[in-house]
Amino acid sequence: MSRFLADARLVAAKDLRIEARSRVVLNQVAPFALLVLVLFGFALDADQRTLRAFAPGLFWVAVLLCALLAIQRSVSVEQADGALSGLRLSGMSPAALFVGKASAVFVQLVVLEVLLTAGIIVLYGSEVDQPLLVFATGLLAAVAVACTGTLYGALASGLGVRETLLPILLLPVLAPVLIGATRAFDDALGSAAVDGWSWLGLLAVFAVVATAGGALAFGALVEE
Amino acid sequence: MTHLGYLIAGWGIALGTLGLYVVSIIRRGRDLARRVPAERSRWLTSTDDGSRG
Amino acid sequence: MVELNAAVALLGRFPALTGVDLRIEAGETVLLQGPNGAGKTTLLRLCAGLLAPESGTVTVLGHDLAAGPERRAVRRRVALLGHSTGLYEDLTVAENVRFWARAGGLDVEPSVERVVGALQRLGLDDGLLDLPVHRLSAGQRRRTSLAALVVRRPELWLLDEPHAGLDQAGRKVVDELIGDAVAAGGTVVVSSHELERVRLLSPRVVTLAGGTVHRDTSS
Amino acid sequence: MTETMVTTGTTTGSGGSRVLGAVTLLGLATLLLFAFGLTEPDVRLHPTTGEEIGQFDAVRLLYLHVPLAVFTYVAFVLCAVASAGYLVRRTPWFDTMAHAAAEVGTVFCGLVLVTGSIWGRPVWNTWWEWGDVRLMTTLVLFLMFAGYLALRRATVDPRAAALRGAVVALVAVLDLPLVNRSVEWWENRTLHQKSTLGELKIQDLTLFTLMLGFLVFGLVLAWLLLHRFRVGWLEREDAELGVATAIAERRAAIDGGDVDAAVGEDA
Repeated sequence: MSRFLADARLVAAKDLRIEARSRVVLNQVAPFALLVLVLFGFALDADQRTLRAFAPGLFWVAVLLCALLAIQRSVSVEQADGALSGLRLSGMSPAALFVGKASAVFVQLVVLEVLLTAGIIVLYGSEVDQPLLVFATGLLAAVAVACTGTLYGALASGLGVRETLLPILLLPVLAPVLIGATRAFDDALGSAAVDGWSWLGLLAVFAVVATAGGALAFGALVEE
Repeated sequence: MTHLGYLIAGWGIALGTLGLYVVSIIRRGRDLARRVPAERSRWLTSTDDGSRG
Repeated sequence: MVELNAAVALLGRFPALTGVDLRIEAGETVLLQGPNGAGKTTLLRLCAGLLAPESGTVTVLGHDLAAGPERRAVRRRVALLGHSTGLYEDLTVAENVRFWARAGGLDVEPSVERVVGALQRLGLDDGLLDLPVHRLSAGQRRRTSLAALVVRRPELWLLDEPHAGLDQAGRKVVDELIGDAVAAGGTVVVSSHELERVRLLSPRVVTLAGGTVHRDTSS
Repeated sequence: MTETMVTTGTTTGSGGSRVLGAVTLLGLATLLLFAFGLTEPDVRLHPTTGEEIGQFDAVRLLYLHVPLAVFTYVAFVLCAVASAGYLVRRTPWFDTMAHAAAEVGTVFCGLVLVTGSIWGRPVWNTWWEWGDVRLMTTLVLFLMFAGYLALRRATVDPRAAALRGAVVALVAVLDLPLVNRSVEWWENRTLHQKSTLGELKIQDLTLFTLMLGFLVFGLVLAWLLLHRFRVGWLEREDAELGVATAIAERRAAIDGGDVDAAVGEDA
């Protein structure tokens, strides 16, 4: 077990260190996230009231788009120069590898979510009524997206059409996360009268299944 | 009969698509069956248990 | 140590190995040669447990590689130096060597001395330690990859053209490294196009062609 | 028996499958007769105003739509079961079955969406009803299996395709209850079934026609699965033969002189 955690930490720390050096997510994906918020503003041709009403949905669509880029980056780090062969050759437990990769994506997603939250507050004039609900939703959804994305990144890895295949594979699977997180934010930001906390249950189930199932399935995929 | 256009469109599209799909499957099967010797088509022999490979 | 019987391996649908029979004893050094596309790289990857044999049997270090868990077990015990260097561009030389040592099963973080020692073994001075890999030349990268393997002390070495891209001094370092590995009781399989150099290392030369063993001489 | 032997080796048909095909076609003709000729349109009187209400002749689309929808789910569950079987046993039979079920299921699923939309226009007065649980679930399912087929097509290595496909199919089916639940909570204004089938004046003949629809489309599914499975099996055999040929060709093409020249050795 300690071996497992040590391996997972090793991989996560490695990915985060690479990000700290290359700043791909920070310098490219984060500005893209803000750009998406601005584009929604243009497209809806809206005053702040409309934007505020739609803010939860726009927020989570922006998160999913950024997550796609972060996952592509996480896969391409391993594809460059045969590192994936190296990781397979290391004999490291695939589940530890999965947890490590997913954790690194998770950390990056949380940073992006913080940035986007600031974005909707400033640009759309949203107000956070329930900070705790926003916090819990953000964490659970990030776990769900990071785990599913890491698994699907591995599924599409090594294919010439990875960039185009990943969205069509991943986004439909994440539909419940989008709906659940949007509804929870509707409550937390006060844009619709729903019970946001009950949606957290759905997100939690998704996150648990994605973590356990991902760790199991990742093993089978890396073995191939 | 009311809604005749909808009825024709619905049944027509469904049966038409299925028909085309059936034709494509039969065609693919013919092409392949010509290339693969009959003794490797397992549904033609009753003794093969299909666990080959 | 390594035993292949009529081993066939596919890349996609292409039969890269068309039936290989080969037996390598523990402590032996074997040189692989053959024209481009003969299957040398695939043979090394197969022995490393990265590929499943399509048919035939492959036994490495007592593991029958037909089964997935066995392939995984064998991967920990071998070192494969491939064409691609397997280094992270944005990490430094020291970070790469440490990461691969830990990933390869070393329980503790290798000491700085051990990393420096491995790099010095390969003729890299410690001024390079904190340089990111993308600043290195091709030859320096290859030496770094080798250093990452050296730190792990594997039982079976599979070296795919280790001399390629190195200067004369570098090639000599590789030869010495192979000598050391053999002296330490390791088994080494090296593929190379450098016939003269290869002959000096071991009497056993296996020539591959068309995905099979064309000639196996121990002269 | 002798008849089938004459034609073997040239089609995916067999004696049994031809009988199945003939029965299916006969059933389809009977279904059309009942759906369009013998059953009545759905007309009821409004309890208070006495107006004529109901689906009128649009109800005849349900004899097609409902069985297709049910067998879409049957096909996808079959695909998931076969995929799980593949992950456990790793035999080509399971993989071929999973691939066949996914492809047939995706065709069915697409038709469910199209026929549903065509039926919804006159009855619900909209092509697309966002709040409907089954509609949305079916759409997400369709997209997931479209991705499954795209992934399989993009993967060259058959073993990798089988493994990755199996994972995607299992994830899709496991995800389904979550999709369903989330859409259901999302908008609690489902129009489906209770407001349609439940209200229908289910006469004996209507019910019989619907059951006939289930039987006929069950046969259609069986025929398609059978033949698509055989196509998949032949594809695999063909690929194996191709590999065997390629191995023989490679080995035959080895030229000692060329090899020596390439490695720089004197013969």
